[in-house]
Amino acid sequence: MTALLWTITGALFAAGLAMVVFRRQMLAMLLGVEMMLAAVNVSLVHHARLFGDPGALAAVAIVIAIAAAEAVVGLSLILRALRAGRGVDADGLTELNG
Amino acid sequence: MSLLTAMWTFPLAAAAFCLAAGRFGRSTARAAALAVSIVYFALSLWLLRPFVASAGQAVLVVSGRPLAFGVSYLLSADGLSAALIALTAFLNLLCVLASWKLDVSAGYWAAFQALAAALAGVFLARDLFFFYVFWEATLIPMFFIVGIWGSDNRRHAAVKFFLFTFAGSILMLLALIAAVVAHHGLTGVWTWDLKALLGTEFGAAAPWIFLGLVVGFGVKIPIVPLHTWLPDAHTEAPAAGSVMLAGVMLKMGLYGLIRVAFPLLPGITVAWAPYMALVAGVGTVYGALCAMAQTDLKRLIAYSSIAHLGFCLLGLVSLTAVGLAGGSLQMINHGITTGALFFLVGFLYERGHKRGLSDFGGLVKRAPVFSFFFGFAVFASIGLPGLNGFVGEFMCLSGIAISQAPIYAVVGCVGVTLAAAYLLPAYQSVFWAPEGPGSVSDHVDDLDAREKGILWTLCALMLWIGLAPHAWLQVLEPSIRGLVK
Amino acid sequence: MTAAQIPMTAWLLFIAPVTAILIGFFVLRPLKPEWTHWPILISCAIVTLCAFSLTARVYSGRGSFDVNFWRWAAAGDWAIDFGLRIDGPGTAVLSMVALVGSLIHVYAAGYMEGDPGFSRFFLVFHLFFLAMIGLLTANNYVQLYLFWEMVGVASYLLIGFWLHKESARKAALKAFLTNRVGDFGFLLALLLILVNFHVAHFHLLYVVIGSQLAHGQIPSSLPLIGLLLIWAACAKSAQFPLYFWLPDAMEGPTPTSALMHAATMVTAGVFLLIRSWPLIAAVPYLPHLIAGIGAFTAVFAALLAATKRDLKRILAYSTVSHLGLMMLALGMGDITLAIFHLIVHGFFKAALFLCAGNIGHAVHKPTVDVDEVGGWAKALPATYVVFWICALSLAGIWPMAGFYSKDAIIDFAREGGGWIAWAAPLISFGSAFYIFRMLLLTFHGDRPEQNRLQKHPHEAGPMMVVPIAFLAVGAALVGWIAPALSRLVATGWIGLPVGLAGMTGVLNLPGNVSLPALSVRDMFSLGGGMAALGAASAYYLTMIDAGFDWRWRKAKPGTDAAFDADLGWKTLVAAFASGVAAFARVTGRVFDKGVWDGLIESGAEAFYDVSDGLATFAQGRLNDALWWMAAGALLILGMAIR
Amino acid sequence: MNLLAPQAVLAAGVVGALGLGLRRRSSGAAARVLALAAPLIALLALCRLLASGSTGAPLPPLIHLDLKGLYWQAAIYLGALPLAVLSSGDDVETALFLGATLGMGLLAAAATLPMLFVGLEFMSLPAYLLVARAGEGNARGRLEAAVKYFFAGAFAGAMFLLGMSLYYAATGSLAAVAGPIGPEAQAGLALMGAAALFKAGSVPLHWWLPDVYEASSPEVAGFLSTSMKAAAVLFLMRIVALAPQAEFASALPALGALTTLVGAILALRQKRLQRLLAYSSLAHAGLLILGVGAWAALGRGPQATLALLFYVVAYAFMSNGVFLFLKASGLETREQLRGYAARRPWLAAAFAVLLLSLGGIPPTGGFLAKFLVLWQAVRASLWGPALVAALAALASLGYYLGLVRDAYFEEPAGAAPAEGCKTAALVVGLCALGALLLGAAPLLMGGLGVWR
Repeated sequence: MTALLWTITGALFAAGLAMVVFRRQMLAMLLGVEMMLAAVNVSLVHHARLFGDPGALAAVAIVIAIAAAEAVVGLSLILRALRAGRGVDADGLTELNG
Repeated sequence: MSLLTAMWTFPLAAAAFCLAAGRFGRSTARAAALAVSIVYFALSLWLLRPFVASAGQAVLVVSGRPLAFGVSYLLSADGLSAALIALTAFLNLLCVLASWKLDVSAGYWAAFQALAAALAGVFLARDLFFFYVFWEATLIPMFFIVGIWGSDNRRHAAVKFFLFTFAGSILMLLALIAAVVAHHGLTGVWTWDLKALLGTEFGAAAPWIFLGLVVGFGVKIPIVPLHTWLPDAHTEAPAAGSVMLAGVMLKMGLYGLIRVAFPLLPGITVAWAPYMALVAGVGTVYGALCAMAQTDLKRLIAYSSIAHLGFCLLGLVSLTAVGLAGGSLQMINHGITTGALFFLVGFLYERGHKRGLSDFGGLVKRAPVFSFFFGFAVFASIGLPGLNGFVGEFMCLSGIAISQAPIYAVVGCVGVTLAAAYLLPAYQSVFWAPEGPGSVSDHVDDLDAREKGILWTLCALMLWIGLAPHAWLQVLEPSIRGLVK
Repeated sequence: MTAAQIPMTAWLLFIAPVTAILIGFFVLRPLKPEWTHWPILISCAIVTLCAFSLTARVYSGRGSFDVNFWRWAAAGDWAIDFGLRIDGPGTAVLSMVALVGSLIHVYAAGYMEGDPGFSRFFLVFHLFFLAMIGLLTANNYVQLYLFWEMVGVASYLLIGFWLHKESARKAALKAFLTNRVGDFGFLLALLLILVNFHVAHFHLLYVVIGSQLAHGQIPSSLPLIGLLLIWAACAKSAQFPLYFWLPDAMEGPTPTSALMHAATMVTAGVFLLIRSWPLIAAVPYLPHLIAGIGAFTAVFAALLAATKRDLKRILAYSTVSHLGLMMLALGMGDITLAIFHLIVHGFFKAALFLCAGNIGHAVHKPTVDVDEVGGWAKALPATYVVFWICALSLAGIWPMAGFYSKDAIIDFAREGGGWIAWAAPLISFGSAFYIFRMLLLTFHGDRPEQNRLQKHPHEAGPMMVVPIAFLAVGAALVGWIAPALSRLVATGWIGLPVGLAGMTGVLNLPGNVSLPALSVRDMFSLGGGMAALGAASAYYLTMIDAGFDWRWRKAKPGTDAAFDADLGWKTLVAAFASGVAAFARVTGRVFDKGVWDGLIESGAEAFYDVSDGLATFAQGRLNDALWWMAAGALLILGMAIR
Repeated sequence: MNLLAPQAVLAAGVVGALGLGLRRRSSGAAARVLALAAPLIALLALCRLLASGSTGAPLPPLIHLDLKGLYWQAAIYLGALPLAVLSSGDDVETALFLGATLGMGLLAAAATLPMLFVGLEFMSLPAYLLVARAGEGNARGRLEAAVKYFFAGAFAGAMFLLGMSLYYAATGSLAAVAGPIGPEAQAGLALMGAAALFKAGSVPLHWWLPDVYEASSPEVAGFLSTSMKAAAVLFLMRIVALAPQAEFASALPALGALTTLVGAILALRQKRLQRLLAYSSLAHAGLLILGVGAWAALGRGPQATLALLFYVVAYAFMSNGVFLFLKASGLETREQLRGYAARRPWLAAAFAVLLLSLGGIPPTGGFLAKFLVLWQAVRASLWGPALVAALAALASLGYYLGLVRDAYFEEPAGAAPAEGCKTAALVVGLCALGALLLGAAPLLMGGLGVWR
């Protein structure tokens, strides 16, 4: 059971990671981030049950909340970028370099 | 506040005083600088007095307050320290006088006072942390002196000087830390007190510590092949800057060897002395050969410093009483002689705004007094017996001749022989030979009373040390007695 | 004997010149430069009187001493004390130096009159005088070295006195640097002496070495020390292979040539060897080496002197040749004879130089070629007479002084056997030849080939005639002091009261040094005969076959050039010097500035290049950044779970 | 006094600032007062706490305040003061600033991993927005920087969480454990450490750093490079301290040395001053990471802790000072800096002092900081990293001295730049003074009692 759940966690996390790293559409990247955060919750919940530890469940709740906050911040930044006419392509943001 | 503390705090306060005086105009700052350097010189003589009176036996100690990190504020003076501080204060005073006609801001005067403060700190500190702090602090004023008030290529030279010497001193810092850590490992006590660290068995780390120290000090001396910052810095610095640089700052390296490296690691010192003698011997010949190839008068004198400091090092690494005493005396001698030469080149540059050997000619007619002093200093620098240079060189060579590596005495003698081969042709070409095309000799007037005064004092010292070095040696010799193997 | 017992006359030897120089430099030079010579001439008189007084005391057997009075430098168990040594050899040479020197000072006052550098000349000239006195009274090697260098500097300044002339500047430099090369040997010898014997005092050294010899050991360092001292002497006394600076040194004013480069300074090398004699004599073959060098140089320089045309140059080569004779005498172990010739030579050579000066003065030229003069006997009668006396003396014709000293050496060499025995008559023949060639070409005859100066020569004033007359008297008569000199030299060496560190009392020189008494010689000898033959040859080739000198030069330009280059030796030396300079240029410019400093600076540049290289990674792409982060995290992960 | 008083003050400040936003019209004065007052009061409260010497867990098991946490807070609030002084008066920005500071305070006080995560995000999320919002001009650049910062930060957060879950799965604990731990837990520690290293700006997790520091307004860059960096270092130390033997800590010296070298080298060729200072900040981050490595290797002793603490305190002065110099002078490129000493000697002098301090030249605080860290590195026998750090210090002097050279040795070129902010100039002066005094202060104060 633990192995299966770790596989799910790993797969989800890896998929999120791949999205963040390889996609250039910023919304997709944001999605990837959220997936990574969510993936961790799978493992956390499982082990919280395994250890009978309510503290870890609280942690899960916190993670969910913070993931939401992160989404808000991310979306607002992406929106601003869009509004500023810079599109949603991450490769459009290369003014700062060197 | 004790005299020793005053020796470095006074010039520091003096620097601030000069800056403050600068608000009332440049000449006020200048007058302030003169006043404080006179007072400082008097102070330094006061410091020197007991050592002269008791033939160097006295030791003044400020037994310091322990501070954090095993560091304690610990100052002490012996004959060598006091003599070097007196040299610093003396050249500082002459530098102020020599720069009298420069139209410079208060910062210039303040920088020299600050430099004197840091140098005094180096010569007094007996706590390795403070030693290092003062050591590095000397770089800052000199960096500005070269960079702001130097000649055409000053910016590059200033940065090169700073980086090059910093590269050496950071290795020295690592070595010092290693020594302190090793001492802690053996005793469980953190201390930077040099005296407490003496006698520590460093074991396998010893060669590395010594190497770090020697490289750190060696860059400053400078030993060949770590010397290439020197020609640039000396050439580009303003006259007074070159004087302080050559006159005192180069001595820091040798002083560090005597004060820190040799006593801390006596075993390695003995084992490595022949190799250091090799380096020193090569330096005397190499510096001379390089000087022969120069066409810029100031650069030539800069290279001559490399050769002369090679003699000092030869004396020190002989680890004999005569060599160490001679090396110490030669430190003072070189300060006086090369100081005089740099002052003279500075006066020449002030007048003609050139330094090339071929830019002048026939000055002996236009400026006989100038020519006299230059010749005097040149002969002192060559090591003419009866003047100061010979005493030091001869004692250094005597020392190395009775050391483990007497062969380098032969190399040193070659260096002595070559000294004439670069200075005299240069002297002839500037002062004797007729003016060539494009000569600026027309702009060169003879020395005025102020400049004459500066050089009379220096030349009188050259003669004094040359004829009666014994009194000077008596002040210096007790300081190095403990190093004799 | 203590320092307090040193007689006032000995102190005055130093006090008088120092005072004169100080007054001259600080008072007269700024205020009244044309008076600079007055205090100096007074000082000369005082020094001469004191020198003679001291000599008389030493001769009487009471006045010699060797006392330390000044601790110069010390550290640990190393110490150098300065002192005074008044003994036979010292005072013998000192009297000559003082007398000849004073006369030349007087001469110079006339010769240099009106020169813009008059005051400078006299100050340096007298500084030399002071240094020479110091050299002769030094009681240890360090002190001797000090004054040895000081005479070198004075010589440098005076050779280059006419600074505007390039040849003068070059000659000055050449002289100084060559002597420096010699000093390399002196300095090393000094160090070796200190290392091996821990003393630099002559007398203590004699004692130390003497006691070692008494036990049948020769200290192993002694041969090397001796060789190095000989090397130093070769530079100062212009012996082969370091003689070449001396002929060029004639660029200086004539009084300089007379005093320093003929009569006194160049004899310092001989004097050094005299002082070191107990060291050198202890090593077999070293005396032979000295004799060999001396004999070779004497013949070689005599040959070259016969081919030169410049009057002062001829005399310079003649000086080299005669210094070779002194070395020869010394090498054969006869100190007294060497000193004797040194003194005699001082008189006649100084006079000859001053005669050359008078000839030049007559036409207002510093130097004159034999090409340019001829038949001037009438115009310069006094000079002519003096020249004759001195030429006879130089050639060694009875009853001139030169006969006694020179012939003694020649005879002594004959007795010694070997190739030196064959060289000796050649020297006699050669020196008579060149000096009479010079005399005859200058004062006699009228040759069509001569490129005569279109001027009317005139005799100089009394300031320049009286001194040379005195010198000529000396050149004629000092030969008769020989027996007295023998006693003087011996007196000073044996039974010497000393006051040195660790040693007081009366000491005798350790054995092994022979001081044979000089005897009055016969008037007929091989040397005299050869000299007469040389003079006759010179007469034939200048007076009977008058154009010979010019003809062979034209006919054999190659040979002429070879002689001009001293048979190739000068070329070799020049090549060596330019080789050193080229090496220095390569070291200083190409290697130090270009290669080594360039390497270091390019090390700093390398940081900037790396900076550019790294910057190309930072393109600002977000996905790249995230990729690197993922990779970095993996890297750290990998490090943690190795 | 309650151990959480500083955090409480800051929280009140956040609420107050948000409340100000409810008003129709805002003059900005109230926000300014709030921005200044909250950190200042927090700092004063902290000082009282430190003076009383009390430590403990006011909110177990989530919050535990040890001396380290308290002292670090001091460094953090100190680093935040310049931004507080220079607050724009915008209530949202004020709230963001105070929120970020509160997040750091929480991070310093966290005793469990979820709490640590809360602190981390609480300081990060406002910071993203602060970068995007605060300051004038170059809105495009700031936005770009904020987006990059956000994605990188979110990514790091995810890594932290993955590590946390791994650690939790292996040990069953969300806080420090006493016994030895297995490889899974080590992997978890490594991932959490990577997140902390990201915050601190270690190579190769540093890519966001130069962009963010360059584009944000100078005072925000100063805040990020000081307070945020101090918090990140503490964060890293907390993670190392989770287990008796954290394997990944052995990589820290190498990473730190690499970071300081890369930062120093990259700064050499920068033409824009703020980007140059950004890379310089990277170089200093490297030394801090090296210091943490030494701290870990030395068994987390108090002396190494002191070295790190002193470093972050000294750096709070130096880095804020140089960034604010840009605001005070209005300079943007090195070209404009030429001959600046002649234009405003006092400001240039302060700048020079700060640069020399950053370069580690005695007698400045920067020297003492570098010295102490190097000392610890040598003590831990980290010779390789120490030598690399020395090399990097040499390279970094290349541009610190280069800046001094530009300001002092070159002739002024072109028109004088626009007059900058006066308040900022004052702060720069105070920072320079602080950097200078810190050269001696720890010695005179007996090493804060930790290390006599």
